[in-house]
Amino acid sequence: MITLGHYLTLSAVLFAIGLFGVLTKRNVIAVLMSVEILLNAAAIAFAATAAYRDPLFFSGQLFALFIIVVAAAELSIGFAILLTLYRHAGSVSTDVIEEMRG
Amino acid sequence: MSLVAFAILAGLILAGALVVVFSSNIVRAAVALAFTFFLIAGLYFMLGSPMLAVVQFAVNAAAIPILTLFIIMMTRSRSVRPASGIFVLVALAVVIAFAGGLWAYLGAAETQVFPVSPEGIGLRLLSVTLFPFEVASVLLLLAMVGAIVLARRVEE
Amino acid sequence: MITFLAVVLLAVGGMLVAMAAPLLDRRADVLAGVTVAIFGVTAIMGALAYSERVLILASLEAGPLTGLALVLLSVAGLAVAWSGLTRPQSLKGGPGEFYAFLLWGVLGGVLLVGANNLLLFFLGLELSSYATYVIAAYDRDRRESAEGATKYMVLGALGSAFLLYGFALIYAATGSIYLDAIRQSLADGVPTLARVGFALALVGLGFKLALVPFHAWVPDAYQGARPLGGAFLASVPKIAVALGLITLLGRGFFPMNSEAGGWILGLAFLSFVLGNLWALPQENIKRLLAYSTVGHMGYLALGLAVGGAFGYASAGFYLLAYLLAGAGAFFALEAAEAAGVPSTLEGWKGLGRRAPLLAALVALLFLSLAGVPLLAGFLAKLYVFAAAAKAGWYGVLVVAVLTTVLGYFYYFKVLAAVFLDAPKDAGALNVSPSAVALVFVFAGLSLLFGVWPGAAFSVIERAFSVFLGA
Amino acid sequence: MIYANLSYWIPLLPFLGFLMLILLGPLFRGRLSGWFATLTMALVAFLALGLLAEALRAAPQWRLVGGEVELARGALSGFPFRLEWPWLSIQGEAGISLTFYIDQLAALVVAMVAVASLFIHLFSIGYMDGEARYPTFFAYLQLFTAAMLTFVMAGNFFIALLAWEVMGLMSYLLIGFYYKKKTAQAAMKKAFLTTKLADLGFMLGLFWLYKELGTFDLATVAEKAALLAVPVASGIGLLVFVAAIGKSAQFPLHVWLLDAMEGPTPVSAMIHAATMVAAGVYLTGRFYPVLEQGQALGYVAWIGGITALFAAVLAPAFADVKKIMAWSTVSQLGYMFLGLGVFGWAAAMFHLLTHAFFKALLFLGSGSMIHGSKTQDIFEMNRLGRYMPWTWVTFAVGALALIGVPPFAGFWSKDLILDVAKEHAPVLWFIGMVAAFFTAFYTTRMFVIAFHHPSLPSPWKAAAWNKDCPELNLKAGDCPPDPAPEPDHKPHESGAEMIIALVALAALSLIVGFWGSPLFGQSLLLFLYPGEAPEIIPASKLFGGYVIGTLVALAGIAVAWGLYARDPLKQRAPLWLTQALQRRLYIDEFYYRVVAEVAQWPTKALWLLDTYVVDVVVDAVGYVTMITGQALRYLQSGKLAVYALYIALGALALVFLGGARW
Repeated sequence: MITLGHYLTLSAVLFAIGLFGVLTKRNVIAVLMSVEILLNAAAIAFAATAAYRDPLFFSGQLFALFIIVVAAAELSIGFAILLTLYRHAGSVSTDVIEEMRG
Repeated sequence: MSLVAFAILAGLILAGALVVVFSSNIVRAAVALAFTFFLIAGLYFMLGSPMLAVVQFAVNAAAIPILTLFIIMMTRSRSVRPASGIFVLVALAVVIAFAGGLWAYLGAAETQVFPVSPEGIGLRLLSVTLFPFEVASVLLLLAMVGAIVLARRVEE
Repeated sequence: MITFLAVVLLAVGGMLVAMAAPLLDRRADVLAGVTVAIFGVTAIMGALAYSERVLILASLEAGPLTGLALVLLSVAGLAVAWSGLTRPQSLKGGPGEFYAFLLWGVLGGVLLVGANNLLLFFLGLELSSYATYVIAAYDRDRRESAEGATKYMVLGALGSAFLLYGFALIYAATGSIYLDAIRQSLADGVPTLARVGFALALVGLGFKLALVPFHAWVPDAYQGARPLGGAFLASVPKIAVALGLITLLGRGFFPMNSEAGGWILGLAFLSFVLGNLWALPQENIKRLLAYSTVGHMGYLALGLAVGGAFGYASAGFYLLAYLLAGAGAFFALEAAEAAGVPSTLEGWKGLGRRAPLLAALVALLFLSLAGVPLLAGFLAKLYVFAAAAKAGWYGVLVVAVLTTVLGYFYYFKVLAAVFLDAPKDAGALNVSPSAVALVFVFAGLSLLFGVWPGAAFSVIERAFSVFLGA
Repeated sequence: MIYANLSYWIPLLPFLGFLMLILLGPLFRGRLSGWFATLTMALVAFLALGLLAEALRAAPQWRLVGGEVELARGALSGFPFRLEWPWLSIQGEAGISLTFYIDQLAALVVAMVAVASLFIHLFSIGYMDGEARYPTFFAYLQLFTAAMLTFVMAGNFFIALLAWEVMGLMSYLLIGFYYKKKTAQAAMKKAFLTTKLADLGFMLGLFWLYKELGTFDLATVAEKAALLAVPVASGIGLLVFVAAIGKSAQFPLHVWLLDAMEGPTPVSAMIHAATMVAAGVYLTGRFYPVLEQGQALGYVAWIGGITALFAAVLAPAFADVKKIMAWSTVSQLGYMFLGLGVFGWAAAMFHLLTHAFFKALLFLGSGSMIHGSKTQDIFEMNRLGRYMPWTWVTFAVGALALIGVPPFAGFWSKDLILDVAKEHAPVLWFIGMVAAFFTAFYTTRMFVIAFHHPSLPSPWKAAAWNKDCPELNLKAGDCPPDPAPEPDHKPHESGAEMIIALVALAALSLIVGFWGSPLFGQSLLLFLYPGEAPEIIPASKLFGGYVIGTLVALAGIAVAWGLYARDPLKQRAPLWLTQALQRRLYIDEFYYRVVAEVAQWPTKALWLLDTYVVDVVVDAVGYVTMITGQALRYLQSGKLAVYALYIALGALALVFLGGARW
């Protein structure tokens, strides 16, 4: 049988993969895509917990719903900021955001 | 049986995510992301929440990858230069340690899934969760206005 | 009920401002005025809501802590809106919409402090963060702004993801997202999963609070934003998240307060040591203030780590003192930049001769930040250190006191440039009187609370004892 | 209790006045700022007198029965008045609260300060007219008054110390009001260094006191003083007394007061005669229980006696009216310490009160003389009695009060001090009597020369030009004496505000002495009587002292009159003596030398240590810190991925720490 542990493990591994993407990607769009994976990993954990442990209130399912909404909003703001960056730098590679340092 | 289904689904999800993370072609990564999210919708079906699955499909598996593709086109991003080797190794080490740490703390043995109908979710959404629901609407409005303000061209 | 009205006022006010903005393209000052008025009203409502004890729509806890947040956040928002009045058309792209983000950002902060469940907490935090991302990117004519905002937004999304995953693990461990239920569940023993969950949530919160090692975005975002936006960045998210962390610690995670305190202490220690060291060699004043913020948040977190009514109250007073002096310093930068002085040590040379009043106020604010007696910053440090001493952390205390000396060094470096160096351009500066008035109020309040902390401190302390008693 | 409950407005009003004037100064045109400040002070004086009236009613009533003091009625409830606000609170520790404590003495001195300050403000309206920084002057005056009132009302010594420092700061700023003059700069520096050095004693004494008794509270300290060990109490008492010596310009720290006359005359009247310098006496009075416990009162008495004589002897060698008055102030303050030291606590405070009025009067009178005659040199003043009748009358009242001629105020209080001294220390009584003779002498000399002689060539002025002035450590040319007025200058009477102020103070100088005199049953002394040790001498024993005192005063007047009425310019004392007196017995120069020399010893001694050890260590610490700061900058590389890695590493650490129980 599938247990809650299966789902949680899946979400943990997914989170780790997403985190790896955030750390290694050299394009800000790709980094944001990896962040989306992170958010989905959290959503899976919420939904699974709700399904197994919270039959009365299933708050986790609602939480997962809200995560989807929030992820969309986050991405739209992120992309808008990227556009302003692109106007200045002509690129959205992480190389172009290394001017301020120290 | 369902364990086999889960294993296949999970394997595909992880494979999709790995493609997103490792592909040096950003368009391919975006498509893989859509694929991954689509499969996650399947996961929600298995968890007995068709409502969540549908929303996941509509927003995460369809809208977001399309948005991503748009922005990829607008910024003329094609390929992603891979990170330098040493950094990849460091990141890998961190991630493995992190995943190992998390995994050690996970593990729960419940087997019974309690399905939730869309009506159930809807009722709950508009009763106990009404306040966060309204807040989410403000959040979306903010994102919309923010995106417009930042992205629109200024006539000089 | 008053709290609810204030929340509605902020949300609806933001919508109206956003809708009116395209129509009033050339009259952004009208919208700024409206925003100032709304914040004035909500600040008063916050004071009135101080004695309220209700649960609004099963989600928002209206109590003294929410009232306190409403007052502090509204004052911060009001000041930023007022500062925007001095150059209404200089906010390129959307001079009017800017105020909608102020209102929504403050709204998010209030919600996260008042949340009785993780969902509303998360949404409030995101609302506040998104407003901050937009404000950080608002100066879109400057490349620095885009660069700083990009880093801030991407790393912020990462921080949020950690927070969210932490919440998910807490939910998995306790089976509820409601803080009261979580506390009851944890009272029987804290499962490892919940402990890890809280640790991950702390990553996200530490990010917003700019604690080391989650601080790296701070200098870039502050340098990129306009000083006006810097003032917002330095005040609203800090107040909201610090008080929100107290909500979590005091309400939901009370049974694991001592170990959580240990983690926060570690972050605090790193922050005030490294933040102050980083600030030492800075030449750009915005960057210098950014690193010093990291240090200040370290001292603040020291109070949070101690916990209890006195620890929280000391952190609360620190917030107040930092709001006044830190945001005040950014308003001074804004006033100077509006008059054409770049925010660098080089540009500020001889400011004392070019704009004596502004320079004198800057001196007050920086001295308060450095922690000179008779200014609020000194007492704030004193209270936090007293809390640490009560907790028996003498080793940490010694290091904390030593690092304040570093603060003296770099703040005085700026003041020395302002007062002792000869200006390159000797002409008197034409500083906007309303901008100076704002700085004056912040400096004056720093002095007032430095000389007369009793009333403010007891109001704050009572808020926390009532909150903890509940 | 109305006034007691409102008493916090007494220091607050002038403070608000200060804020108004300093912030909105440019908006106050012409004399408006002066009138504004004076009105504030009128309000304060009204409140202060109301407070005094309430204190008189509520204080315990004593009466004299057959030479013994006995209690007629105890204090009404709520007396001494006490107002308290929490200030610095630290949980678990006793915080410092802002306390106002108004007992008999505080009520009296508050009223004295407020009334004297009111008239000095009024006088300044005319005197300072046309000055460049007119509003600033009044702003400073207001802040000084606020600080002085806070000091007097302070219920704990910590607040008193803060107010004491603010007073010192205002004194410093006002001495240097004409900051462009080299002499003013040097004088402000001298005053600052001398009093600051002395203030260290106050601070050290206070911290020691806090360590011993765990409180700064004035009433508690008075109660618990008896618990202190004798050496400890004398240590604390003497440390604080050092600060009092500095503030009240007593020998050997008297050097700054004479040069403080560089400030505007109303400032000299207010700060350097009537109020601030008396703060040292007041403070010593407040520390009386500690000093008594420490058996250290003898030092107080001797310092006072020596100063009283020393200053009175030096005064006749000066020609500058303000400097003569300054010596007189030093001398009179010496009397007060003498009184304190011989258990004449109430008598000393009585003299504090009377002196404030007649010395303010004399200073304002000399201000009026200077204003009318355009010179400070008494020899250059041209028969002022003819041209300035009001000034003449009022100055005469002040002079008689200072000399101690019955029935003027100074007579009753000074003779009382000397009577107490006779009981306890006959030698000091004798010294005091000699000083009284000289007091009469220099006062009469000044009066006769300034008011009754035509303008004369000033005997020492020509010699002073282009000479260096060692008492300020200045080089030749930096401190020329004020230029003489034009030969045909006609003195004129001063304006109405100034005259009103003079007349009011003259009236007070006449009246206020009666309050403590046997004619009115010594009611002031009985009001102040603290109930224990300090004595009240019954009227029957006082008569002999009165006769001797009056005779000595009259003798002084007669001798001075005889010498100076006809031929004031004749050099009578040997020239070397005159010169020595004018150089202030070389004490100031000695200090400058000593300071210059002593300052080099540690420098020389520490030079090696400094160069080879301290410098290296300090440099190394600074260097390492800076290097660390610089090195840390590399961590902040600007790379997004690196920043994200920090977050991930932080998360990793927290996850493992979170998982591991600790």
